[in-house]
Amino acid sequence: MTEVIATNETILVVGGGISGMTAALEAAETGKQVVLVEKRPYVGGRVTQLYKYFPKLCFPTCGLEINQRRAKMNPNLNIISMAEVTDIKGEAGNYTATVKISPRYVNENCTACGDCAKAVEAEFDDEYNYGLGKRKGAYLPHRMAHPQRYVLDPAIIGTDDAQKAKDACKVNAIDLDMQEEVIEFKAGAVVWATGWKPYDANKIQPYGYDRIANVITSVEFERMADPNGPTGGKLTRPSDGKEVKSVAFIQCAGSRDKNHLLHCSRICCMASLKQATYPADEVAISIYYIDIRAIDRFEDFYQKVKAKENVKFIKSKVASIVENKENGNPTLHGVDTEGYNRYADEHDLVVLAVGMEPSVDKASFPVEITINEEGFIEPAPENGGVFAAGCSSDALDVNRAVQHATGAAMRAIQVVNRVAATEG
Amino acid sequence: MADEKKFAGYVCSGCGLGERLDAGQLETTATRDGKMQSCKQHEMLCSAEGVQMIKDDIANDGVTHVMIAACSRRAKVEAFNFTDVALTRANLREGVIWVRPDTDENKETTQEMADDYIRMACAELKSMAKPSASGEQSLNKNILVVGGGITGMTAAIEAAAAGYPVHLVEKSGTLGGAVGSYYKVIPTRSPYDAPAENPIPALREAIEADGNITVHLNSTLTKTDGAPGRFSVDIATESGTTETVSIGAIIQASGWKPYDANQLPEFAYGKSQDVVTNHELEALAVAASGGPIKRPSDGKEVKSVCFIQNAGQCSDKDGHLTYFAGVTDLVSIKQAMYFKELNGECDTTILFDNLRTPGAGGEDFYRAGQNAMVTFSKGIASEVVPGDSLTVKFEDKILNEQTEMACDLVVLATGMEPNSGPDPYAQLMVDEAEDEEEKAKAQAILENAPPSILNLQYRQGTDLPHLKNGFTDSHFICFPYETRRTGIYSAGPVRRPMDIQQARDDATGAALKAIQAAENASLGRAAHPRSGDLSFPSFRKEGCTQCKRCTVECPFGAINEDEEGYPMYNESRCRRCGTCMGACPVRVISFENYSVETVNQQIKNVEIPEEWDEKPRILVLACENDAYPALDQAAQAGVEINPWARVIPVRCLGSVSLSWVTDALNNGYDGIVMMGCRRDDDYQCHFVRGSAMAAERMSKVGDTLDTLNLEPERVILHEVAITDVERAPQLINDMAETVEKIGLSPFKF
Amino acid sequence: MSDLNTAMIEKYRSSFLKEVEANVEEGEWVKMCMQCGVCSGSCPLGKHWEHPPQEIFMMIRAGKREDVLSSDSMWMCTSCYNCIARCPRGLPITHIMHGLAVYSKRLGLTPQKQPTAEFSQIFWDNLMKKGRVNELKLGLSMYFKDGFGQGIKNAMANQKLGQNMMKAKRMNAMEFFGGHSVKDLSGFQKIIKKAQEIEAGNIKEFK
Amino acid sequence: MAKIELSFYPGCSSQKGATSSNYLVSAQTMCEELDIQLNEIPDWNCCGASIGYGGGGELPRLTLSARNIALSEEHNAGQEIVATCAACWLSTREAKERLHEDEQMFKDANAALSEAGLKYKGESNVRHMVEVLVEDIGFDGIKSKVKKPLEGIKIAGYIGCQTNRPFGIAGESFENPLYLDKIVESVGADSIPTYEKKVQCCGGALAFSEPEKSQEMIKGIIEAAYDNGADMIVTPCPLCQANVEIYQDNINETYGTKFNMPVVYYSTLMSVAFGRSGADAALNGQVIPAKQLEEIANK
Repeated sequence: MTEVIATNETILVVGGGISGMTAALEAAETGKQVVLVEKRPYVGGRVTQLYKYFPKLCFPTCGLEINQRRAKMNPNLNIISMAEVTDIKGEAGNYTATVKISPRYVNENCTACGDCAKAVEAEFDDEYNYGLGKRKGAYLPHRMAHPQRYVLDPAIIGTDDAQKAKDACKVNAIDLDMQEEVIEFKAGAVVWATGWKPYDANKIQPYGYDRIANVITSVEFERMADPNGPTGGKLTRPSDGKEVKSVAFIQCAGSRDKNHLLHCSRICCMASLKQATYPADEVAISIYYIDIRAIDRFEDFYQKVKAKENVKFIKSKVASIVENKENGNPTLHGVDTEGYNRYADEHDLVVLAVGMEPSVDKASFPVEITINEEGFIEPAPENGGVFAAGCSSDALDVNRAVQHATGAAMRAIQVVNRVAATEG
Repeated sequence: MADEKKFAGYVCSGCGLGERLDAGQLETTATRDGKMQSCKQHEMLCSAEGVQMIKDDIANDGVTHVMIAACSRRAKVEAFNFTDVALTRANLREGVIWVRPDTDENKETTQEMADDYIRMACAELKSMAKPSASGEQSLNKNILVVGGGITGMTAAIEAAAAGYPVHLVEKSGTLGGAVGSYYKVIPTRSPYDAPAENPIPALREAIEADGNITVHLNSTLTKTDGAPGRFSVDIATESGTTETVSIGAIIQASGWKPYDANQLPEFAYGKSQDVVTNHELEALAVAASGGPIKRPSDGKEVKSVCFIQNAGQCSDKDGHLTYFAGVTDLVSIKQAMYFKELNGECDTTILFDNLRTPGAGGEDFYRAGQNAMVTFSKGIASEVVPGDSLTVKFEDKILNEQTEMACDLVVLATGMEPNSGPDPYAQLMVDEAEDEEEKAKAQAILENAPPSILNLQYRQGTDLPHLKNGFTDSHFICFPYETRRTGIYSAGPVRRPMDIQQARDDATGAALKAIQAAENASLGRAAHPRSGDLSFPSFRKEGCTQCKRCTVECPFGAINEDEEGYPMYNESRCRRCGTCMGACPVRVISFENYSVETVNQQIKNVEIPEEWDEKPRILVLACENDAYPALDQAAQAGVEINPWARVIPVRCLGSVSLSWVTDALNNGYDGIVMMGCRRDDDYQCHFVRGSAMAAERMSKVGDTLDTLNLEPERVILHEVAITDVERAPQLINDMAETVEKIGLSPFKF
Repeated sequence: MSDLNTAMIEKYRSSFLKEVEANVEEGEWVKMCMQCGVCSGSCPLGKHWEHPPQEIFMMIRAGKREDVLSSDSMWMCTSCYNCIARCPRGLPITHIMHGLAVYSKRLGLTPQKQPTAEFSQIFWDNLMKKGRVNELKLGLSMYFKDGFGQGIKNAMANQKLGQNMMKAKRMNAMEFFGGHSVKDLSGFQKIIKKAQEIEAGNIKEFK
Repeated sequence: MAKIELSFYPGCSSQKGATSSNYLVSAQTMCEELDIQLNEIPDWNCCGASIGYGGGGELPRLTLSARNIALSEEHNAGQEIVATCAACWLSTREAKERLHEDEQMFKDANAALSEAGLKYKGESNVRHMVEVLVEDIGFDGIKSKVKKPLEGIKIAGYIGCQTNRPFGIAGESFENPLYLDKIVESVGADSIPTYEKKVQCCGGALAFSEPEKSQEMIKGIIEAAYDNGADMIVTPCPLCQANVEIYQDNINETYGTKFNMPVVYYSTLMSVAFGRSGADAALNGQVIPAKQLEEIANK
């Protein structure tokens, strides 16, 4: 049974992406008791799946390393992975949270040696790589995963593979009898940091993501560019493995669109500018946009990319994509609105700069909270001691999400400090 | 008992270590060579049972120093977190067996590697002490907020709400700053469909009612002395009185100033009174007091207005701002809606290139502006011709024509400039300029430096360092509050151009960092990125030559000088990077658990085989933030590393003492590889210049090599990123090849 | 003030936009266009538009009244609804185009002999006669819209087509004499006349 | 299966001697087999189609449909209105939505209708026949009635514009709707779900006013069907059917092609598959005969 020692002075952080991690660490490093509940088997969230950050083009794993070190060293922080908050009742200063913990089938004895993965045979789509590659039924989600513990896919439980994994483990870390647990504990304040998910590109029907192999999403392109990713960093076409010579980026793929996401997802312009730097200089890059939203000093980066000879910008929302059946090239149809030029442009690969959608569906928040039209949490006083952090509050870039999360931690601390003052 | 040191070694045989290595021999190495008083083996040291064994020894046998020979120091951290002892880890798993093939022919060299790592860990442990806070700290909960605009007011309210007393210092006679004089603000709550009420009056009331906040109006800081937890700040009023307050941590919210539109003659600013900036328009809207907005020249009610976006910004023209104010498109929508509200049938056109209204609120507000019949035109204005009716000449990018329109009033959406103090590194920028143009730019910044805001009594200048364009932002995407002056956090548009909502979020975050800094200073704990580290540099005064390198090179301005030029450390300003240690030519600076000696002892305790053994030794000094994790991941991925390599993690390449290199060469190492972070403008070093400094220092290694008559290729420094999982091992293996090519070092005794 | 200045004054003023809002079907949506161009790119007859929809919206906002209302672009609309389905701002573009076309026709600004404009009138007149469309007469009216000679030529060119249709019993020569009709024809015509009156009464004067 | 009763709006082109009279015949056959009773709206009028706007403007056009709905509500009270023609369905449904959204328009339309003593309430659902098939009968329901599977016939499902946009069939994509392919599969024929022209515009009414422009598009529709190996094209829209079928000679003349591609209604396919005669399936209404269907019907 997972034990959690928590009181009304404890801060519960829901979601262990960069916002939740930040809120949790900042509060813990201010001396507060923090319980962090993360749905995935590891913390770090979506930034762990990014190859580089804009505009510095530095590596997200660099900051992840520091944050994970902070987490490992801090006794105030208790991380519960593979867990979801199913209910929160009470009021600021006195909440009771219900948390469902899924079985990992691997206990803390695990040394991440990898013997179990070698032993099992079943393979599954690798969600860490957005399904671009395969992983084993016993797996470490990614190399830097924290906790550094393997996971058994529930689909292998009850199969020979499960037993093989267990037999292969020399440190008795595999426990096939592990069951789902439901626990309850107290908290004085809650930081809600459930983040975002990429908009489902299948819904953007004119772009044929579901029909054209060489139309991919920006999050997939990010994995492809990563040398530690499924293609070893090679930018190749899904249809034939050919190295790409021309790439088109389609902005607002799902964003600023009443048929999809009403809001501007803020990050996609910068993300595409960043991704435009991934291919070699010989690769022709076209960015189809409505407005390039490079905020504040990101303007420098926009100008830098704009100055690149191989990058061109077309002010146009692409109308449709049709596959050239002979060569698999997606052909983009539309009108360049700067002076009205009609185009039918073929590219080797098309990247849809998909928007950010709040992870939690409007209807299924397990806590009473004020949500706006777009599904983001409003900074409403009625939310009591529940504070949104990061992308659960708006489409934010990493920097702003972290900034926002630090503020959320502050709000939570105010609540538990008030509890401490009255109880103490 | 308390002073008695007791060294205990623990060798793990789990994870295949037992099969691949001779554990008995390792134990012997630990006790015989490593001089451990005891050494125990365990088949899985990280298990509850293994950990308990160590705990028991600490509790019952008075063990004070623990050497764990198992996996990497990055693994099983929680299990091996013994805070009451000095601790070292010999990395036998990721460092040895995972990077060496499991074959008979490699058995000997693999064992040698493991034995060496045990010797190194033991030697390190011998010269280490358990770090502990000096005990001189006490908790000072006072927070100083500099600047009484919306950011400062918010920071004050938030810190006070957490139970921390605040001194809020404002230069002018009222709180409210720039926003205080606005008619309305960009909406911050859904449905984002109309300009919102100005929040300043409510904030003023809240501050007035807050017993925890002391407001100092008409006041500036004339002196800020001390360090987090013990700042002593002189607050002087205009009238000449000075109050000294004791402060735990500081938030600088000194805000922004509007761009000087006199640099935009093409838009007739200064030539026509009816050309105003967005900032000036707020005053016109307020002056209208609910009636129609009137134009300045003749008081005529404005019937048509044109907004020119990006006036003097996002442009590399002389005198223009290269960056974007982030908020000015939203501001123009807001202001266009003023006209719709106050001036009835008023035509409003916004000429923009890229309309930057991001996020949920931004896009909603754009639609609201359109719905209110604000005309948006993708157009680039080239000229405003003054006259009774102003003529705006522009290129309509959609209709693809040069055109013009007439209007009563032109509003220039100009940018924001930060209200920061002088950059402490302005002189350095001049000195290090790579070309004349850059030098001239740097010189101009130095000469036009603004007056100080904080008046820090720091060896390295009076104010927060600038990142770019005068903004005092953090350099790090993941860590927006990573400051180069510990315990001092900037917030709001002095840090980065931002809107009101972001400024308020930022203020709240900065308030957290401030109370955190105050709390940690009281416990002697380091701030980010070595959060919680209790180790602290001290120096041997008798050895010090007052060369001042440490005080100059400290990236955080942590070290002052006394009158004689000796360094004066400030524990709570220090970030524990060891740059001072690397800087010190006479090796008098050390931390309890990280010093010239701890590394030197590791270097010396590697067994250097005789020349005829043909077993070279390569020393690898790897940054613990990036290169070392990259090597760990390489091990995980089964990438081979040459068996001659011996890797020592360092806090930062900036902490690398030149003596380690010379000593290693003198001891017969055949090659030295140093791995630090990226060091250009987009540097990755959390200690700012550590990697760059190392590169600079190591450029002098050539002389040493010359003197020793050694080939220059034997010492090499690389920039390595955490993602260099293949490359980092390759760099080591490359050195092995180099050594093979040029031959072994002659310095083997 | 010279004419030129007057013209300039009208530029980027919302007067034409207001006129469109008042008098054009779904005209109040025009201001919501964000110039993404997806409508222009989605139109099956796109290449035949001198000014595609998104540009027309910008022209309206720039005050280009004559250029818009005398354009034949709107008449290129096939009512395929691609633009509506894809418009990210939810503009009912098909209807706005129809509305602009009708408005231009009402003001007499539609280009002479615009075939779709003519056909739409022929169609309407045809259906008004009996309440139901008489396809034979509709076809003949279309052939003969440019005079008898051209009509014969058109009919000859499509002779085979007509024969085919007759053979398949999908065209009936007898339709020429009467044909299908609603029973309450006078009621029907009264209703539509009334609707036309109401609509005409709603048109606001703009100079 | 329970009997389905619907208020039926056949539309002008389905009348005797009109271009899609064969649609009506086959649709009636199909409905008989599926136990769907069609109650024709008495004295219905033309909907204005997609071209009437240019002569009629907004309110008169909407009023045309309001009259039909009012008649249906009066005489076929409580029944959903169903149309087989895309333009009829679209005009009627659109009118209903516009009159619902715009209160003034609602009043104005009723003011006009009162001239003939009619009253528009706008409470009836307006559906297309394919909605009834997909949602009420279901593909399995169709399959269960098949007596002569159309084996070995490869059919390109061409939906066109107005059956598909702006309303379309719930749950189907505007760009790649699959229900017609599923109907094709249900009657035992081979579908071409990747047929890329399935929602391409055929020119609609502009086939009359802008024949060259339209025929260029029609050419693409037929060409793609050939490229995909189709034996025939199936469509739910009368104007699509006519445009794609009857101009093939003209297109062959202009472009030197050799098109001879039968274009049939889904109702024709179903009637044949349900075992009905060629006449009941209105195969005699084809300008380009659907020989494979004839063979099956004659079996």
